[in-house]
Amino acid sequence: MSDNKNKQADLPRVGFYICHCGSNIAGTIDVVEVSKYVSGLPGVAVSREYKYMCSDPGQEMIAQDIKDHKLERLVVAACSPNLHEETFRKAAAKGGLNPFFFQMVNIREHASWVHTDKGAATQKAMDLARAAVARVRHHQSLEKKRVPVDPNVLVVGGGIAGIHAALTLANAGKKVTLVEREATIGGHMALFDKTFPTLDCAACILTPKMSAVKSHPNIKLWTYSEVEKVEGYVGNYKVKVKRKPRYVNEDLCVGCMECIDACVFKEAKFPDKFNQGLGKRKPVYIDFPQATPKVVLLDPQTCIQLKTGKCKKSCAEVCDRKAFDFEQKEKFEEIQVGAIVLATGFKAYDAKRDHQYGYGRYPGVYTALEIERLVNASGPTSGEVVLRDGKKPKAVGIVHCVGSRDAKSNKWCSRVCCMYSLKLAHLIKEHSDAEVYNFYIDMRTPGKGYEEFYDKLLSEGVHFIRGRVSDVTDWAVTPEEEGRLVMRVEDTLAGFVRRIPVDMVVLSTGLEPQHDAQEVRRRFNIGCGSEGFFQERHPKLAPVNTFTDGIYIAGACQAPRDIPDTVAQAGAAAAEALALIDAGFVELEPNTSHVIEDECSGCKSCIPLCPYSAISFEENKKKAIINEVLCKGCGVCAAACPSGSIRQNLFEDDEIFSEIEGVLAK
Amino acid sequence: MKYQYFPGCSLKGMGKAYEESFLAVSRALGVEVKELEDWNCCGATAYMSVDETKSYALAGRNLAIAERNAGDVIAPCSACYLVLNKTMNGLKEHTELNRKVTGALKSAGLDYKGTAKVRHPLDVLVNDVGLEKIKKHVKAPLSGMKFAAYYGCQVVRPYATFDDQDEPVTMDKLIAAAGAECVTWPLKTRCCGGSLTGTVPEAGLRLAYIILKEAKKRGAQAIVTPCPLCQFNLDGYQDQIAAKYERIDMPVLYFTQVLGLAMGLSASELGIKRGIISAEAVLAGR
Amino acid sequence: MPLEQKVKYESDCDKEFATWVTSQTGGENLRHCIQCGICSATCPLSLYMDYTPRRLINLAREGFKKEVLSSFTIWLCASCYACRSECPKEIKVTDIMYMLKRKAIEEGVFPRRFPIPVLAREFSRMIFMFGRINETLLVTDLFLRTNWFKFLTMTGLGFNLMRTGRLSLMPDSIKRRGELRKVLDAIDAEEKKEEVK
Amino acid sequence: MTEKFEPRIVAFFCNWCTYTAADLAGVSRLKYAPNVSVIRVMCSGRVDPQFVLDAFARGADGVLLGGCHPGDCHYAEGNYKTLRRMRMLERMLKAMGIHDGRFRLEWISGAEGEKVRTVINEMTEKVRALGPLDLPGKTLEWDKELKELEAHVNQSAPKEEAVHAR
Repeated sequence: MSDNKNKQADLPRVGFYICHCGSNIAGTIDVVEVSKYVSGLPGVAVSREYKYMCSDPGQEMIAQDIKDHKLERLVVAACSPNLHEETFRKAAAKGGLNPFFFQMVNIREHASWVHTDKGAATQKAMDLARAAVARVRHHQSLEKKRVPVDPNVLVVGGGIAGIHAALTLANAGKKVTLVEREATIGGHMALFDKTFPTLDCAACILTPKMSAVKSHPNIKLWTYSEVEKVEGYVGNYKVKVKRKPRYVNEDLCVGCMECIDACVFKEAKFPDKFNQGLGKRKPVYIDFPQATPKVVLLDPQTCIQLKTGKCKKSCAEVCDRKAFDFEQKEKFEEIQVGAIVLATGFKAYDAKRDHQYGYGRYPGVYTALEIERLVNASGPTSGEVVLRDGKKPKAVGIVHCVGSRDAKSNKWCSRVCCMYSLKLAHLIKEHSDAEVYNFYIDMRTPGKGYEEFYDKLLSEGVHFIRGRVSDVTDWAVTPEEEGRLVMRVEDTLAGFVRRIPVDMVVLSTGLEPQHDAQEVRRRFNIGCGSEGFFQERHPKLAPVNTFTDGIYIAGACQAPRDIPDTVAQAGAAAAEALALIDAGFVELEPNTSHVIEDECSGCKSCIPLCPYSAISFEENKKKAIINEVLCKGCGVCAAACPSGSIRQNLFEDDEIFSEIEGVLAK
Repeated sequence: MKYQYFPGCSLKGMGKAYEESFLAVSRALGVEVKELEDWNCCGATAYMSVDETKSYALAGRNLAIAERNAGDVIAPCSACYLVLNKTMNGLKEHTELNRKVTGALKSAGLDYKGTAKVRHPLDVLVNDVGLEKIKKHVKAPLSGMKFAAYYGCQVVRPYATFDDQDEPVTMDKLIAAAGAECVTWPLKTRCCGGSLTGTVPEAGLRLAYIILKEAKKRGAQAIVTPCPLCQFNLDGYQDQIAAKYERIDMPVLYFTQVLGLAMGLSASELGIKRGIISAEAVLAGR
Repeated sequence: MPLEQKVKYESDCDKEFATWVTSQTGGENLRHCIQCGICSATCPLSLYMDYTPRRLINLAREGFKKEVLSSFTIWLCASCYACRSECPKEIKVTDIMYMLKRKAIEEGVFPRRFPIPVLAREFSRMIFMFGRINETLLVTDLFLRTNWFKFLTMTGLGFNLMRTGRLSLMPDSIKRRGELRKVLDAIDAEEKKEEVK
Repeated sequence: MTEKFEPRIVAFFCNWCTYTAADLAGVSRLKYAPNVSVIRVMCSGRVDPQFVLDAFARGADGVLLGGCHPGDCHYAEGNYKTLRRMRMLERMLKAMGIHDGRFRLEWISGAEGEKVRTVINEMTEKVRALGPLDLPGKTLEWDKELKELEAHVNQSAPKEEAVHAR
């Protein structure tokens, strides 16, 4: 005991604060007991518990105590440091303490919320608090580094999210590069005829925004391009972009499309990807009349000249702008940006995976995106709802939740299918006067005007049958079913199984992550949730941020969402990027490593370990040296240094050793 | 205050006590009521099941007759109140129906314009006469008595213009004015099964039993109602209910009887004796 | 209950049935139903029904006319209007029940010895004759037509009513019966005219 | 003495994946054994094998190390370095008589809150079954043996040599 007291005299004075978080912590952990226990630990000058530590009075109390009790270190036991570490660092600074003389103890996410045994949870909280008190003694006074932010922005993906984010940023005077993989921007929205629930024409609201992108002096539009590599850190990213060859000089082509007429193929005979394969195109093509940029391109798979080099090249001949360049190669360009907005969108579920619905087997079975093209006035049938054989369907069945809410494919609700199914039901009825059946599991219409839209559809006499269709077959039992597609379903509201013969089946396919979402997220060093969508920093409070600062996400790449939500999110992502840029600098966490020169033996074992090439060897001194601007603070070198001469700020060896000792002490 | 009075078949038959007490209370309060000349059955709920247009015409005849004279029409029977109002609403909303019905009425020399106003005595007593005036007439307050105010379905649903559909209060106020207390209960407007007891007794009796049992459980000495069908159903079948479930012995009074007693009118004037379950023992205790 | 046909074919449906319902007064909102079931929950009689009101609305909307018209449900409705006042889509369920009862009588598909349709018909017959209803006579008549045995169990009630002076065995009648009949006949004539059209 | 043995396990979780996953487990209110105390590091690559040894030496019955899945490291490849180091460490621990199940390396991504629960529960059960490790107790014994040996040597050896040895 006397030994303890002696020690206490030389130890820095620690203030300990434990938060009730209402009942979130105090409901499981006896905070009073923990506070009492910690007050008896060596060096602890103040120990308090409080209802909400993060509240203004809570922070004020800490700042005041620092002054009143001449505290030299601060420990707060509350929620995750990911949530409130910054808050309490500020409180420390307010009290006149270096903000890094602080350690946070996570007793909510890591204890009170995950344990039921109150005694054990309280004991664990004491262990963690003791460890923090032991660790914080070794903390050093540190300063955050300020790094300037490059004001240029990269937007990846030219769907409605990318378009909106790019325009918002450009309108704020920032230089934006918009990179799109396809030959035109517009994304999925460009495929739609109408948008729910207002039924305004998608092209009418989208194409003005597309041309605004093209003509905006602050936007550089790179279509048919992909991001290859991303290096650097927040405020200072170096991005390499691959620009695929169109075999047409983008600057020369004016989009007159005379080359398409002139192509040696007199008839369009290759499946038109943009029209979901329902229409045909030539080797020289443009996706749709309002494609942006309005520039044709050649398909190397079907163009005779590109395949064999033996074509009349009538396309090039007819071009008075001499825009054709059959020798064009892919090229790479590098740009510097401060922030990146990822808006890479989604992929529609592959309906072939659900064999029971016969997609690809029965010509009468369509995906929702195909129907979008079919009902579109500029689509392959000019808006007429006809089957592949040209006949008009008398009855149409729309199956909701294909590839959604299904443990065999995707567990999640794709969120937009109910609404777009309603929209398609309306359009099909309008264009064909067919009897329309909707097969749904739950009708989900949360959104402004959405429930009203559902009500409108109900009144239009569309059938709503609650039940998941078991199969679509051509097995006829009654004369009425002969030659048609029969859908079997339990009408769970009527209470019996029904067989419903139709001529057209529409599969409302769900939304999935893009096929290369995993590669993309690695390229940008962000995370994905288990379902494969990009992971936001916080589901509620940081929905467009990622765990990598300076990289923001918007739209359906983060989760399935509809146009209004996507646009709102794109605006939010743009605003976050603007906030970063307009601050002019970023403060970096001072968790970088440095070499204690005297102790370095010059073994060079650290140098190849650094993923950022931040460590170099000073030949004249025969010592390693770390460039702190390049260092990102992983600490790999510190762990590897045989002589222990590399120290990582905030994670020094003696800090961690004392934490281990503290957590295990009895 | 002058009103026309549409008694309906029930108030002339099994609901005699309602007519007696309603007229007696009106008289005592100085409310002049004149029985509608040559009224016919309103059609009630049953006619609607047979012929819709005709059921509108039946009620339409009564309304056309009423329109000839001044004064709102008081319809104390819930079914009549509902049907007459429903007719007026229906003829206003549906032009084709209106054409057919007014045409048919015209062929018999009846002119329907849709100007009549059909009201319930609860409405008239609370809103026209007023609680203050009624309190002044209370000479023998029913202090210490506890009633369950049971409105039934059709007074408040679906045309509740003068009271709330789920939690009506007008009758509670009148009972309070009479000096008695009302139990709080959630079954004020739950169906008593009246239209079914005669035809599907297993359903009808059960619904009536639910009402009676709950009223008793809540400490009510009697149920008070503004509906002749409810009164008959709850009062008349207690023997059958006793045979099937348990004996409740709960008198069922009209709210006009309760008011009348408080105003010092005689039991015979108010038809108190017409209850199958006698209320005398309960009332003697006051 | 007899074993129901398990699978229903679209040929079992009457495609026009829902349209017919919505064309009738009170049926306008049928299609707006979101099958929430509050009608069944609030209905004091739903537990006696073969189809709950919610299910009946769904069947009607999907065109299962036979099931709807031959159901007990429509005859068990006591017209308490609870469903109608609770319905979030303002569907006039009670009016739809009336409409379906009328249709069932018209098509002769109601349950034969079930007393309610009989009562309804006797009721209208009595009005046509006298212009007013005598409850005693109506009930007596009803039991004799459907289940005279049950009538005997009711004699106790009859005695009680007699004792309290609430029983009258004389039919009440309006004065101008001709006027009323004229009105009703005029409607018959009008409806015939429509049928011819 | 019949009291159930409660193992004490120290965990090192990388900030970006596993620590986040543990936060997610908390937010999702998943319930798991309270035997594991987490020490946060920026990258699993920061974990010096000495940390693990130190934890055992100070009385831990088990040590858990959590990092991002291979290929997902926030610092590009820190977890590969972890993997290499820990394979070596495992061999060393084995040689010291520290059983397989007492040290565990797991890749848990930020989205795998469920995995945090499973791993912690499994490991707690396994270590519980293995019983206390009590390396500090063993160390004391070894120290005692060493001292005895030393004393023995001191007694028998010439004095100046012993002084030199000290």
